Amino acid sequence: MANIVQVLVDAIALGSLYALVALAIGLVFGVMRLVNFAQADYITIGAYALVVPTASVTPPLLLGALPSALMIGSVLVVVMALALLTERVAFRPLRNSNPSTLLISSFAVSYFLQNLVMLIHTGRPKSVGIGQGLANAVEIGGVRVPGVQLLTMVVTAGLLVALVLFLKKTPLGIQMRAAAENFQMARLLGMPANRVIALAFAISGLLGGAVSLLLTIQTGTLDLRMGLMPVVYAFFATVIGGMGSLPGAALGGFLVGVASVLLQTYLPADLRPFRDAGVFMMVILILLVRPQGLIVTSAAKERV
Amino acid sequence: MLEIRGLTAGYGRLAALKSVDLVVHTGEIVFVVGPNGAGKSTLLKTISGLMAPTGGTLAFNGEAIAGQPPEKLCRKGLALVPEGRSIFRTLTVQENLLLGGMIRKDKEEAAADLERVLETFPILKARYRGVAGHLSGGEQQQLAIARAILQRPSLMMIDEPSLGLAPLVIDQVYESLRQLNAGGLTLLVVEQSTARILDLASRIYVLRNGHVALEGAASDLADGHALEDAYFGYGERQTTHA
Amino acid sequence: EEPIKIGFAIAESGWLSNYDSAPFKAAVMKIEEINKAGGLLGRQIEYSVMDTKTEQARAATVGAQLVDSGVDMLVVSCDYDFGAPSALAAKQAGKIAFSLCAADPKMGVQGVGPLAFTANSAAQSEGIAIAEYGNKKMNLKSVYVLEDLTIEYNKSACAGFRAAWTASAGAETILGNDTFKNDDPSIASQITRLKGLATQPDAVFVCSFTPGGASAVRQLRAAGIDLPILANTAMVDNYWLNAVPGLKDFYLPAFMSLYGDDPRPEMNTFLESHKARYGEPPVSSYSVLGYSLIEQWAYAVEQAKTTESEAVVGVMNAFKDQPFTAGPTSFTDQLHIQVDRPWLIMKVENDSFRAVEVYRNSFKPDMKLLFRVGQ
Amino acid sequence: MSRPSKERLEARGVAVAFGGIRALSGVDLELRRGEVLGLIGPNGAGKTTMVNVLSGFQRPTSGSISLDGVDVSKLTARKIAQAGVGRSFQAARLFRAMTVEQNLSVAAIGSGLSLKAARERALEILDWMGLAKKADNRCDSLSYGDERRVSIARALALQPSFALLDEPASGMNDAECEALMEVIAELPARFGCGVLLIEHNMKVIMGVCQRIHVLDGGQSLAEGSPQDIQKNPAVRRAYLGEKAADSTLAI
Amino acid sequence: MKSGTMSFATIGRFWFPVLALVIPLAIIVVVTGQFGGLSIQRTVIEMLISIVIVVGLYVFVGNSGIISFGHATFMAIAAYASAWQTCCEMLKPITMSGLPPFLRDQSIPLLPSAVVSVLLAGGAAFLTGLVIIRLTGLAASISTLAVLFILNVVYSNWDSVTMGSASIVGLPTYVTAWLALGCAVFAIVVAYLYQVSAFGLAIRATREDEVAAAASGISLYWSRLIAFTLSGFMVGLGGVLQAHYLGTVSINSFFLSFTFLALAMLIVGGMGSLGGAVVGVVVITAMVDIFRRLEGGISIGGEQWSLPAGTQELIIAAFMLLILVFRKDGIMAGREMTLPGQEQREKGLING
Ligand SMILES: Nc1ncnc2c1ncn2[C@@H]1O[C@H](COP(=O)(O)OP(=O)(O)OP(=O)(O)O)[C@@H](O)[C@H]1O
Ligand SMILES: Nc1ncnc2c1ncn2[C@@H]1O[C@H](COP(=O)(O)OP(=O)(O)OP(=O)(O)O)[C@@H](O)[C@H]1O
Ligand SMILES: [Mg+2]
Ligand SMILES: [Mg+2]
Repeated sequence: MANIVQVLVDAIALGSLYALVALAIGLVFGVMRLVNFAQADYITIGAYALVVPTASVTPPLLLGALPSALMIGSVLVVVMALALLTERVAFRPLRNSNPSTLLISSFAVSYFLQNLVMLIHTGRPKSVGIGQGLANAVEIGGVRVPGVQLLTMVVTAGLLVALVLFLKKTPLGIQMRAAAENFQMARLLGMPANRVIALAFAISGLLGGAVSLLLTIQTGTLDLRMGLMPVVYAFFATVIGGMGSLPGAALGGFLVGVASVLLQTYLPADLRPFRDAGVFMMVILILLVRPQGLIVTSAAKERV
Repeated sequence: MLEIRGLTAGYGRLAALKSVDLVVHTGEIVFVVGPNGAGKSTLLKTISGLMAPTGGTLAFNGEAIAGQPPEKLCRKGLALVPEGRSIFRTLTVQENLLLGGMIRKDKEEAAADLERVLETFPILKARYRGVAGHLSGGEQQQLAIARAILQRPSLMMIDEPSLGLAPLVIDQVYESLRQLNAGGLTLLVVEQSTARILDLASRIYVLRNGHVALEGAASDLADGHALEDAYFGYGERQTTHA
Repeated sequence: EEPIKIGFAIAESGWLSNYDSAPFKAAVMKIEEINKAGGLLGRQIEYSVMDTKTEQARAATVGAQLVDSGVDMLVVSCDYDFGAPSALAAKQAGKIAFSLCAADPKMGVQGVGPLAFTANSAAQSEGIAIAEYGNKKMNLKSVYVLEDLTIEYNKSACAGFRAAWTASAGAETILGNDTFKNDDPSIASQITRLKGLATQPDAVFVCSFTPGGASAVRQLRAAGIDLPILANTAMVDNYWLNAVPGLKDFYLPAFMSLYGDDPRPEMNTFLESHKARYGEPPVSSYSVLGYSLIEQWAYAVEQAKTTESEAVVGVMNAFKDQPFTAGPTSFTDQLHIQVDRPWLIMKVENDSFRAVEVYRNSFKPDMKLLFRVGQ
Repeated sequence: MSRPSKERLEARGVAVAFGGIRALSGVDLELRRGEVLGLIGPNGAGKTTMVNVLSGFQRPTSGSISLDGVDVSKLTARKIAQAGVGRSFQAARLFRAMTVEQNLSVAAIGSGLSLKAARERALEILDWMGLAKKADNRCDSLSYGDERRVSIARALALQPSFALLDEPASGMNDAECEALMEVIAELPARFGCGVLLIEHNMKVIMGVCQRIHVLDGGQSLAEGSPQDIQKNPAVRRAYLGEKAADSTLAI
Repeated sequence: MKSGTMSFATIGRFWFPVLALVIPLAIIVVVTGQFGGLSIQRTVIEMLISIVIVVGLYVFVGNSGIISFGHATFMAIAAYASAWQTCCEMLKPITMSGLPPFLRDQSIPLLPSAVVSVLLAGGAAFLTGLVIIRLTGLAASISTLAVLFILNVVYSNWDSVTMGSASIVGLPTYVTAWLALGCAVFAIVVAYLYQVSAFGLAIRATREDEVAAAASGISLYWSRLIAFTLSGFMVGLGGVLQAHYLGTVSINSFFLSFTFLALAMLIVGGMGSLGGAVVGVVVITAMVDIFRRLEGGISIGGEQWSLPAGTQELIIAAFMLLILVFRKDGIMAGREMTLPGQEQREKGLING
């Protein structure tokens, strides 16, 4: 039945968007024990960089006016720079603090950035028409897949593989995990540990920029809180997937996305408003059954 | 090789090192002993750049190194095995060892060193792909030492190498340190107990309360009395060293 | 003589400031016009503004502070949730509270008290107007309803739509209902359900607001759904049309047109005065509600010959299609919101909203519908 | 101070495997009240794993643990602690932001005392161990040696029938080791408990243990009196090395 | 140390950490009541209510070391329960038609309704805790966040009972500065007695080291469940106060931004101590108030001068970051208020 296939495609498409965000959250968590809520604002600011910063509700395009390759590149660079800046200013001085302090500092960063955008752009949603062509659906064997969603799936899969290989196989990746775990020891072994950790933020910025573009192409709108829900979902995703495991984060992202679409599709109409409650109950259930998450790396198990 | 003059360092208001003078000549094995809280670990941390000294001078191969970051000093040939198994617990044994040789340019020699180290510490070979955090206490200690060896430094500093090691392994570790020393490695080692070190040491420093309470050639201290007195703080600072 | 004082407890920062600022500017414009024309009851009007920061606790505090400072009437935020705390403060001091554009009937006798009013029409009325217009004037025979559950306003608009559509075309011609949340990044599964219907509807009614509403429209069109889309008033004004370049067949009820083609001359006069006063047209067509708010209250004060609340409310409750700039206005002692003020139906063409015609709904919501009892 | 009542802590045929690694395979061990039993063996022999099994932190893959003949293999670590098995850790694992006295009080509360009684017991033990002066110090300001002593004291505050001590003397100098030996030697008499002592420092082991159990590669290699063990050629080969064996023989 | 022989000084020393918090609060209430304007008096009430909430949050978060995002849930439960019992007799039958008749058609007196609401919050916390407190660390935190979202989804769509995402308006507003002060003092005393009790000691041990706590015979589960329930009661009280101070209840005011603000207050003050919780509330409230006034405009030497709207939030965020960067453990850094001279001994919490 084409319909079931269609539902699955919808589910996987949403799942891969969440998975992409979860990769960024999971990566930074792995490196700093930081659950970075400001990732939401990386996404938002990346999208707002497409238009001229002004209070006007119909701002002219800024980066969005560039040819597409250049536009993509410059949005990624902007978000990477932002991620690096926040790392330098807010997170580096707090290295080795406990996770709750780090978490709250990321709230503070997020609150700051969100209000900064509000001050510059006002809180009124804006719109951008980039990538209209990509937004259109393509029919593959009777199944409709919007171009952006196809792109999201491809980008997510590609980045997941690349990141896992990078962390497991390349010396730089191993250094990153080492610096993440024991910063002083890493320095004693000659690593430029600060730069190595900053690199993880740069990558999270890159992922954030990618999400900015994909989301903007999909929705055509800019909003202060556009990054929030994807990041909240990603936050859940990384935990149910297994903190510290990138494939776990991606898996978690898929799960919450798929659950959300399936509930939306198959719940009776009067229960549909409670869709999200279902997703969150699933999160709690998974954690009760597997408190460490679905994919537990052997490294995550502490021995007594 | 290493020359320390009037070194002071501390934690906040607490002065852990109060004017320490210490010299390590190329090719020596120098031991630092002393009771708990004497400042031994602080001394090594300060030399390696983990802590900034508050006063005094530090020279390594004639160059002033006070205030330089550890990653830079490492590249100059200084290695430290810190107190208490500073291994990367979430990484595998293999990855830990790889990080030891990371900054080396001579990749072939590094590979040969790896072979040799794995022979010295067979347990590491057995656990090669296992997570380092799951090793037993003594195994972790062996890993930390092995990793430092792979750094191929010119001066290796070890904080309590025998911690948690089985007696037989202590013998092995000291034996391999002796061999490395014979191969040109200079060593600065902190130990708790004086029992095993006399036949290995070129010179010994006794640190107490952040001061050097005694320094001397191992041969001069062999009878043990002066050493014990200095250790437990009977009598004044003395130098048996001519 | 002592000036008359009006207090504004509105959001100058936070997300609600987007909704409050345009009607506020227009209200100020009206105050200035009155003052220039000699004032109200021969007295000048003074006004003071305090920022609620889009926080309920702040709204209560600044409401109390303004009332304390002796205002004769309190203008409150464009939203029941954030306006009510200030309105309650006014109620305690026996002052009239008038919301700039709350679309919830609770901003009135039942929800706050007999001294609370709003300048807007009930959200239900938007849904009713576009439902009737779609069925009767556009000849649409069936619809599909896509409801944004994020805020109550949309639920009310959808409730109005369903009630009016059922009344005029029968319940069975609503081919389906689905829901989404404003911040859902994708409505793919809703689209799949719509496309999977045995018979496609003649139109889709989307009750939502930007940005989620714009995003939904973009995704509908991108999925190749070219059906006419009906929407509620919150989707008015051109600013979001970039999100769906080349949008066609999109209809909604509006207060007025900002683009000079409003069939009602008083609207164009308002537009011109706004341009003259501020150097630009209003950012939002909600603006006219703020203008009209002052107009309505001032008229009632003139009639009552006092700013004394009881007397003024007495006059206002007797309004029956009283002609004001925003349109004929009626209040009763039970209802302090408009339920059948005529709407300007607008449609999108060439990337801009265009006035189509003024339409007044015939279906009148009862109290049950207005308070969504048993829905 | 009420006296513990349990007589025997027994491990029967305990095996533990981590994936392919067999940390313990079929070890029998019996700890009796009133004795100090040494547990020695090369690094990675499975000593810490054995303590983890005995204290409920590690489920054995097979085999069982019993307290006075009652099987406790299925109990959680907390239940086993409350049943009278106290332990210290290879790393001290103190409650760092709390005072020394509070560290002990926690364990005393865990054994079922009221807050007031717990505090009294804590002070009593600290007094006995010569740590009374440090009672109100926060643990993150302690020296390494004091940390180790506090961690032993905390295990005792549980009023255990059996105290399992994992390398209590590591990082201590000779004089401190001797002081510690006195403390350990006195435990059975003073607290009426049995002590399982893991240590690589042979002076300490030989000085205080009545019996010694040797593990190697997860299996029991030997058990006997200190003298027997010291002379045992297999133990010398696997663990002591000639040097250590000889130097401790001299005592 | 029998109570009969407990000297005045000992009692004084035992209660000092509480008195050092409570007395300044009382002074603030008296002084602002006498000399302050309406707006400052209202700020003080808001601050005192925040103290009830943040101290309640502290009882779990501070003592267990587990961040909870879920406490706004229990506040919401209490606030709504109180609204159902006391609010708007006229509107209730229309807009909350789904309520059971005994609630729908009558109002319940204020005191019993408040008590019932608080009990309900505590009960809800207990039931939630039964399920999710099995989890530790981040998994527990995330589950509490999930609980927050679940309640938000349910309450914003359960239209016939909660009026959906709309506010319930018109609750009796009986919260005065003195009542708020009384509740804040009550919360502080309860939190203090709890933390110096055996339960408090046990849970703080689990915060420091779960493994060592288990080896000391401490149950992670029960000690945390007790703290979670107690703190559920306390934030429930905060929820009732908030509802009857504002006169309105709306589910969105018990959601993310509120949760972040409450946590930020706790962590800026220092989540390791009761003093930190209170000081955090006072400092953040004061900062917000000052910058809000600057935004509103002040006159300096006849010149009207003001910050652009929205800068207050930026400054507060920057200020929070600065505190975290320069004092990782918050302003109080895990210490309680101590008498001068007592400080150097690095005492822990219990002085009795
Ligand atoms: N991180 C720290 N913060 C504060 N004080 C410290 C810190 N580390 C060490 N100290 C103090 O500094 C002094 C010297 O400590 P150091 O660790 O150098 O001694 P040590 O000789 O290595 O002792 P040990 O034999 O126990 O390892 C001690 O008084 C110790 O308490
Ligand atoms: N969780 C685990 N996963 C994998 N291997 C483990 C784990 N725990 C222990 N091991 C292995 O089991 C063996 C026994 O470890 P154990 O810690 O019991 O040794 P030990 O006798 O205490 O050694 P030491 O004297 O060095 O402390 C070791 O080889 C260790 O690598
Ligand atoms: Mg040391
Ligand atoms: Mg061990």
